[in-house]
Amino acid sequence: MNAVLAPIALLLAPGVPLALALLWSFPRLRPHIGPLAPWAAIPALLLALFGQPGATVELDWLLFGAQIGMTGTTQVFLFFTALIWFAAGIHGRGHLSKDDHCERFCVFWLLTLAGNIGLILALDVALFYTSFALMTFAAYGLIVHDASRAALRAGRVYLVLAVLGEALILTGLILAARATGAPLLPMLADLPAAIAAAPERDLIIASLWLGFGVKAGLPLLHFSLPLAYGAAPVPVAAALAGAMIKAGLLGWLVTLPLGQAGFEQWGTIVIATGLIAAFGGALIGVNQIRPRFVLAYSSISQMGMVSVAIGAWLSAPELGPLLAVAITIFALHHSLAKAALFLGTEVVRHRTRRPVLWLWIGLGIPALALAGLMPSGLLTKTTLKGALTAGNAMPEVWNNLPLLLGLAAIGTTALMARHLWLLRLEAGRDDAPPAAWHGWALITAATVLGVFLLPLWGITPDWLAGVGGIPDALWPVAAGLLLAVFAWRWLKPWPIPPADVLVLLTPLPGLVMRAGQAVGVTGPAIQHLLRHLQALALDRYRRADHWIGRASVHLWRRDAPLLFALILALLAAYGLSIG
Amino acid sequence: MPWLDLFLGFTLCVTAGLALIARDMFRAVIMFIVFGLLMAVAWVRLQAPDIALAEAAIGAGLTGVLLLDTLGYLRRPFGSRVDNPDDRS
Amino acid sequence: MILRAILAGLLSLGVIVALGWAVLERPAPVENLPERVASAMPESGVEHPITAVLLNFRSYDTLLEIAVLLLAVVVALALREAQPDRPEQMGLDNPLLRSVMAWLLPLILVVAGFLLWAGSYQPGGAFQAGSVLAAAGVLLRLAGAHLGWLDNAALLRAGLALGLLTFIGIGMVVMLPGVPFLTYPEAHAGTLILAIELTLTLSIGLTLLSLFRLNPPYADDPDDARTQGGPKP
Amino acid sequence: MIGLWSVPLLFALPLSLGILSLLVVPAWRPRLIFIGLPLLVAASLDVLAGLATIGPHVYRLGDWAAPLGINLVVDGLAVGMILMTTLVTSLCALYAWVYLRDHPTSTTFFWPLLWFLWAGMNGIWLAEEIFNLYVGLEVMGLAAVGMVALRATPQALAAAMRYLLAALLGSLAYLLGVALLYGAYGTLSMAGLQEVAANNATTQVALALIILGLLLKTALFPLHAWLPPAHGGALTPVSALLSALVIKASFYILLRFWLVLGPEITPEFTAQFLGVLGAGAVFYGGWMAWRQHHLKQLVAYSTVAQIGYLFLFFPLVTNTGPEAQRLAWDGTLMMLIAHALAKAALFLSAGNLILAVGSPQISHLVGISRFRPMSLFSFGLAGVSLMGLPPSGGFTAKWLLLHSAILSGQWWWLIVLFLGGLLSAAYIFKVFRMSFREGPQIDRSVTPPLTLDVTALILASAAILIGLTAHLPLHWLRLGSVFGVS
Amino acid sequence: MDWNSLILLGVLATSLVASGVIFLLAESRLVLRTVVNLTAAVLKLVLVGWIVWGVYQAIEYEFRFTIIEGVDFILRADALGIMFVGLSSLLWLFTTIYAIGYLEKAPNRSRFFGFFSLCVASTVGIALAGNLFTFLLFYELLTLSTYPLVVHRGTRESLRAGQVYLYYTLGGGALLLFGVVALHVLIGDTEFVPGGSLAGLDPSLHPMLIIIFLMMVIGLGVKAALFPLHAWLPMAMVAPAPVSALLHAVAVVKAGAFGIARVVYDVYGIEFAQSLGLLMPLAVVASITIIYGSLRALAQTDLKKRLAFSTVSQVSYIVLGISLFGPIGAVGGLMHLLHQGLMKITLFFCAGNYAETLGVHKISELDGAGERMPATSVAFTLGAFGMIGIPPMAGFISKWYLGIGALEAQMNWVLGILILSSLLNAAYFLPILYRIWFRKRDRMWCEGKVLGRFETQASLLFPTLFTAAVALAAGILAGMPFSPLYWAELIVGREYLQ
Amino acid sequence: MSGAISGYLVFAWSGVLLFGLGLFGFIAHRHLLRRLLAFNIMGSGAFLVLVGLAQDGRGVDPVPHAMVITGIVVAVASTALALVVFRRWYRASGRTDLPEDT
Repeated sequence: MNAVLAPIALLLAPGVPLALALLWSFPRLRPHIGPLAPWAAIPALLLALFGQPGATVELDWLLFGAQIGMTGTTQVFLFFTALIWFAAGIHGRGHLSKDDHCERFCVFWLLTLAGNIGLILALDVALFYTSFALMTFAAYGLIVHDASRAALRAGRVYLVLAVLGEALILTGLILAARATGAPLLPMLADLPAAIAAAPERDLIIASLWLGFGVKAGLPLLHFSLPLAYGAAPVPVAAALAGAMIKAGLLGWLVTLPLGQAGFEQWGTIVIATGLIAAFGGALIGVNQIRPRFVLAYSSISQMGMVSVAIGAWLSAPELGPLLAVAITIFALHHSLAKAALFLGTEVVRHRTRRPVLWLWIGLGIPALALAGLMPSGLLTKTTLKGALTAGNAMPEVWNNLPLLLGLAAIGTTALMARHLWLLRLEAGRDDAPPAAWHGWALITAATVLGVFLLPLWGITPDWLAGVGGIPDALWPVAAGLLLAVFAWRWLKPWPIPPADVLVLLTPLPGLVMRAGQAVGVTGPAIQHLLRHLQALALDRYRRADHWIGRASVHLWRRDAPLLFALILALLAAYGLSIG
Repeated sequence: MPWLDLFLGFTLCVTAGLALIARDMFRAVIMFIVFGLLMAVAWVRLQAPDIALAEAAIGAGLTGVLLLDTLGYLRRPFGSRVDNPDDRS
Repeated sequence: MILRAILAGLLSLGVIVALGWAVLERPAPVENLPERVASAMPESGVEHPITAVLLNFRSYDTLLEIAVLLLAVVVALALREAQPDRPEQMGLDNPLLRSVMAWLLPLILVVAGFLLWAGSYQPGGAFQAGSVLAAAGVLLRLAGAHLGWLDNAALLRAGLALGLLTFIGIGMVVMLPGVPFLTYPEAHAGTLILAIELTLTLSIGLTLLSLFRLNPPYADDPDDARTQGGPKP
Repeated sequence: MIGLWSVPLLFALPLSLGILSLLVVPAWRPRLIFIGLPLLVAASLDVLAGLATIGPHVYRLGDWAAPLGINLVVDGLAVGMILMTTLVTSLCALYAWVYLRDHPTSTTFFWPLLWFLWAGMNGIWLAEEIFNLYVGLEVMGLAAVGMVALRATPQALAAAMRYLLAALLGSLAYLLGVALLYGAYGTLSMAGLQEVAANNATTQVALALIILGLLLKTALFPLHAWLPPAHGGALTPVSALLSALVIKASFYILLRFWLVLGPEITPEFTAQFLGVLGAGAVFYGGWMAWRQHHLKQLVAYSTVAQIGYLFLFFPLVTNTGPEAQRLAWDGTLMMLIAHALAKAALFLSAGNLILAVGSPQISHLVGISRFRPMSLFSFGLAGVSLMGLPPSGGFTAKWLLLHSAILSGQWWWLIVLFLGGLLSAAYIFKVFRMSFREGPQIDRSVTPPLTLDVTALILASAAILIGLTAHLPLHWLRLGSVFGVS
Repeated sequence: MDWNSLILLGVLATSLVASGVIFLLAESRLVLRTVVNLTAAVLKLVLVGWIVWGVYQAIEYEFRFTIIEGVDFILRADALGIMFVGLSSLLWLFTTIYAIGYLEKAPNRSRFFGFFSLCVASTVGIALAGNLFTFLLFYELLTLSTYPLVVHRGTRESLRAGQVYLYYTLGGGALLLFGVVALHVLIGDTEFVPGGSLAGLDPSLHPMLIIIFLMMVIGLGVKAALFPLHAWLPMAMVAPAPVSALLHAVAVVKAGAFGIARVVYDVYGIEFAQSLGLLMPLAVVASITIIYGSLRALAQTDLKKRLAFSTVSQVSYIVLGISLFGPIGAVGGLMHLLHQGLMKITLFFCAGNYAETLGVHKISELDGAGERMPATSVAFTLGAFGMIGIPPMAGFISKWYLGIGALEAQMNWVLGILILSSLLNAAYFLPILYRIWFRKRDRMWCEGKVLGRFETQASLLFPTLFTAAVALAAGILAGMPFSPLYWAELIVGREYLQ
Repeated sequence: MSGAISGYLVFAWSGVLLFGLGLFGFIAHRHLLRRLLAFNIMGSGAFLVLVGLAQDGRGVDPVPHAMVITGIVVAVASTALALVVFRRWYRASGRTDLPEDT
């Protein structure tokens, strides 16, 4: 791609969906935009495939003066993001054209897409944050799309967390931006160094880590994910789990002071949380009773593993290049596989006359990939392991990280097994749009083949090591399968609700819920009670507000002149006494 | 002749006082006319015959007549009042 | 009432004390106005200093004073028109008084003329003469005499206005040579003042008489008030 | 010689017209204004021209010098008052010309009274002589009483009677003060007094009497009781004239006395006392105005309040610096003029509103803003000036007074100005509130003739404009006073 | 007197004359009134555009005449003033169009539009005032011209609101007056000079200056609805929607905030104010107001009331920005003057549209309004996002600058306030959006008016959409010349380089 | 001091007393006629003070004489006016005092 085309392509990638969204404002054009929506990701995809990293476009007029461009890493992100959106879009054409709220869905889809692509391409903080916010808030519209009670609840939780996350990110970004040389036009590239030098660096890191962690499923901030994945339409869930969760990761990658010395403690914290997520996600996930929840916890678990890599990067800056490659591959691998799995959950429900075997092979591929047995999975694991063990750079305590990751992989396998098992129960339940499987097929193929495109972006993984890693990869899978096979008969899932921590976070409703469950009262009664409590609190608040309002108005209405006169007298008397 | 003047001044004050405190309005007006005449005398004593003339004609005479006339008006049998009568006086 | 009297007493006592103090402490005056009057007398056109002061040196005050008198009449006229009376029915209608009046009237007129004429060199003048005239009018009225010409509103008002108009007119006319208002030329001062006095006497007399006449009569009955009331719109 | 004719015309012409209007038939009485007004306006302007060309000067009536004859003083203050009177009275006369058409013929006696009143006022503005001032006060006062009585309703008569008694008492007190001054100094001329007067008991007592008398005539709190019935109950143009101009005359005399005798003789105590009375007037008048139910009574009490501001002059000029004194002088005169214009406008527009709804009750003004926006607008403009809100004469005056108060370190007057403004706002907006209220709609509202609205509007606009161009009048007003040099 | 001074008068006169003409027009002259209104508004916009260009090229515009000795009436167009003028004249046009539609069948329109124009005239006067005296003049005029608008409906409630409004504003105005006079006593005519004119005064006067500052800021704070002085604003909500829009976005609260900017920058001078220690308390008060307003807004169930408390909160951003010692915070504050105006007027227009078209006043009645009125709801959404500070809306740009400015000024806690305020804003705006877009309509709307081909009358819809678009553009295109950001930087450049 | 001179002063003193008496009457009475009487007495007092004080020590002075004549005329005019108003008031209301005074 030459110098003329590159900027145009860069602009088109986020611009096309955005332009379509804007065109949607014209009621007459709306019917035509729905069918076009899935294809809106194509410019981005083409850019990811054929673009060269390094090209930048400066948009002085935008915000404080924005800049977009690509680096090697972001190009990979762009690739899988665009691909997933494209595939999900094709899969979800039904939602985009036939649904009750298809028009609304369409515009949210386009906006979320634009935001997602925008944040990947953004080189400056403002545009990055803008796109991030656009994606976050537009995605809400997608999550609550079917307006079911579950969707609305998921949406509410998602929104609360998203707002908190945005606030944290803004805090971090402002603080970080101020530390850079150009606080009003901060570039993402300048952030790490600036953060490292900033006096409030811990605050910045904490804000950013937690803020992006909301997206990336950080433990204790993760609970919007299962709810959202469970309630959103499938293509949306695929995009959420495949593409948008990686936005959080990308956020970490571009803002955290990776590669800067002196963040060992942070490394430890991040690794530790990562491990908690990896194991916790697996443990909770296998107890879920719906495939999508299982997948959601799997995502949390997987993101935990990436967190470990990030933590390692913080702990051992010199591992940076290797870890960067590993994380990129991991992201590519996980997103494609996860997207395929999500789309699969709907494909499998089709009452179809297609050969069942092929379907199950197709469904198994991404599961296997995640478990680490497909090329991408293998490569991911070996690269990561290689990076972590390279040159003994990691601190002593983390010597057993590969092993821990291996143990986590057991969990992954178990989760996949659980997923497939649960999927079996749902198979062939109802109708689905006939073309839905196109998208699924595309993404499944990409799961297998995507990893081989890596050289296109200048990443040349050690293929041989990947092959060599097969034995290492096998044992967790085997262990996991064994566990699954033996356990599923007598393992009765714990009743862990999908929004686990949320329930714990609000002790009173949680206790009520438990108590209710203990005595057999469930569902509506508890909901009712919760509503009542909420209403009571709100009422108290309103009443307090009312009294404050009345008091202040009363005070000032009755005695305003006297009060003002008093102020005046005091000020004047004092003034003249001193002057 | 300060004694004459003093006496005159004293009488002036007395008549004025009587005019003011007389219970009967008619008597008060009469006292006032007397006062006016005494004033005329006083003006003569002050070597101001012009004022004396004026006082006698206007101050005592005309004012007195006006007052008396009004007094008569107050005592007349009422033909009509424009507004509702109020018996206090 | 008692309280009011006490308050009034205290207040007047205070005023008396203050005044007494002021009278006691009064400084000796610096300015000697009588001397100035005396020295300006030859230019005044009259020989009696008070007349000179009233109608020449301080004639402006007198002018305004006549206006005050006239004002009282205007108000009386206005009120009479606003609260119309029936034509007057006043008078004691006493034959004795009438016959006395027949004697007295020429005498009064003579006295008035004398006072007026004397005013230029000895005590007397327009006011005194005017009030004597008015007294005559009052007596006539008390006697029940019907002065028909006084009922002629236009004539009456002309008479009322005459004095002040003449006064102002002369004051203005004398300005023609380019001197201030009311500057009588020395040569004609006496004549002018006499003219003014003459008209003033008439006007003052009429004014005072009008004040007397314009008061509501002793008795009127509502029917009359309604039928013969003043010119209502 | 400029002003040779115009100065005496200022009082002689109204007097002559007053007499003439007695002589003509009632229908013709109002029409004399079309002779009188142009001439008087011309005369006033000529006097102003005289002031501008030859500066402050003295007009010697009868060509007699001061202590013997009576002089008229043509300085900035006098000319300012004359112009103000000409403006206000002309407009009130135009207003009355239309307003009185629907009234009984007896009210045509308004015209002679008006001319006499005008003559009296012009006489006072020009007077340089303390006894002459007395006669002028009487002319003006009796004319004013007559005007109040003009309606001849029992209320009007009672108000007139009360007014008359107050005026007479005030005049007598003043006359006694004059007597004491003449007895002590042998001169009646202010210029002469200025030369010879000394600070002694006689002067003090005389001044006290004069001040008391004039306070009574100015209706300063607590001597104000006669004012609200008189001003509130009279015919509308009469109320306007009385509130705008007549009470100013006695204050003007006080001011003149202060100029002559004040700086050296007025003790600090008296000055502060007058200020406190002024403050009392501001509070009490404002409070009472706010409590009124009759529109014109409200406006009348507003006058009681506004008079109070004028008396802040005395504490602000006594024993304060020259700058503070100059500011106080400017502020007081501005207040005087602005109040005259605004109050006249306020009364006239209140009259229009009353005409429109046919009731003097404020509560009957509900929804009137829809029908009589222009009357209300004039009312509002005038109200702005009374409240001391910019841009208006009232504001400029307040500004200057504040300036002076701060400069002289007497911060307590700030509170007076502050609360006074708020109280004025309270009563002005009381009317507005009612007029904006959308109640049971009045189905008919009389439309007063346009002239009535226009005259009120002109006066109100003048009250606003004078604030915007204040430096010109203030410059003229300082001519010939002790502040003229600044 | 040259053209440059006459054009200032022209800007003022367009609305003053319009106001006068409208007052004189009979109630029934609908067409003529509309023509006068719109002509004046457009004409003013053209003149303002001309001046903006001139100010950009650093041409001096000044008009002055003497009122009383030592006190001049000065109109002057500087960058700060012209920014405010630009805002008010632009929004005037749209509010006028909106109001014409809004009050289509209402009574007393002559009065309404007359005072409306007068109100704008006073706002323009405030903006163009070249010294404190002139500022005060128009500041009080604004009080007077808005009162009839507040009580326009003539109900008990609105009259009461008007009363409270008056108590506050007149009291505050009086305090301001005293402050101004006191300053006059100290230094004479106080012209607005970049960098202030007080720094050179004798240090012994400094306590006095602090008192004067307090007086003026309390006086101005009433209109700017700073914390203890804000209660009138939510009450004034009873006024018709265009009035609320005007009060909240352009005229009254902005006049207060603008006044504070003038006092801090052009009378005291930011450095001098800082050295007197005045900025910190101001920032604290502003912060308290921000949080307090948001907390109160959270409890409101009435849409306009919630918006009103939101204004209380948002206007203090401006004050906060002013009180941050440093150019970036200043840019943020000044920029927010425009941003808040655009966003808040959009929100009020929307609230008016809902009320007028659907008869909806309570938030709980908004369920499903998005489907019925998508365009209005989009505008509302944009406005709400802007208020929260979600990029790329204008509010984000302000917030960013304020945040950086706070850090530059070593006041890191302000950042916390900003974030907290954003969260609270989200907490009270997002539920509304949720109801509008995602809840099912559960009641019949009383559709009051016969509508045209759009979801509501065109005259209600298009101003709304336009202001929303401008608010959006102000954020997205912040980097363009003549954007609010650009202009704020121009101002600060000129103020700080002194 | 000659007798004549002190005689002037005697009248001035009488004037003071008369003024005080009149003032008392003016305030204490409510009957309007009495108040008018009191007013006239006060006026006379004031005139006495004027002339008496002016002539004390200086001899006859025509200026105050003229003033007093003016004053008397003004007083009678005022009295007459007051009587006119009073009689109209009485006719209208039947009262001899003012309503607010009770």
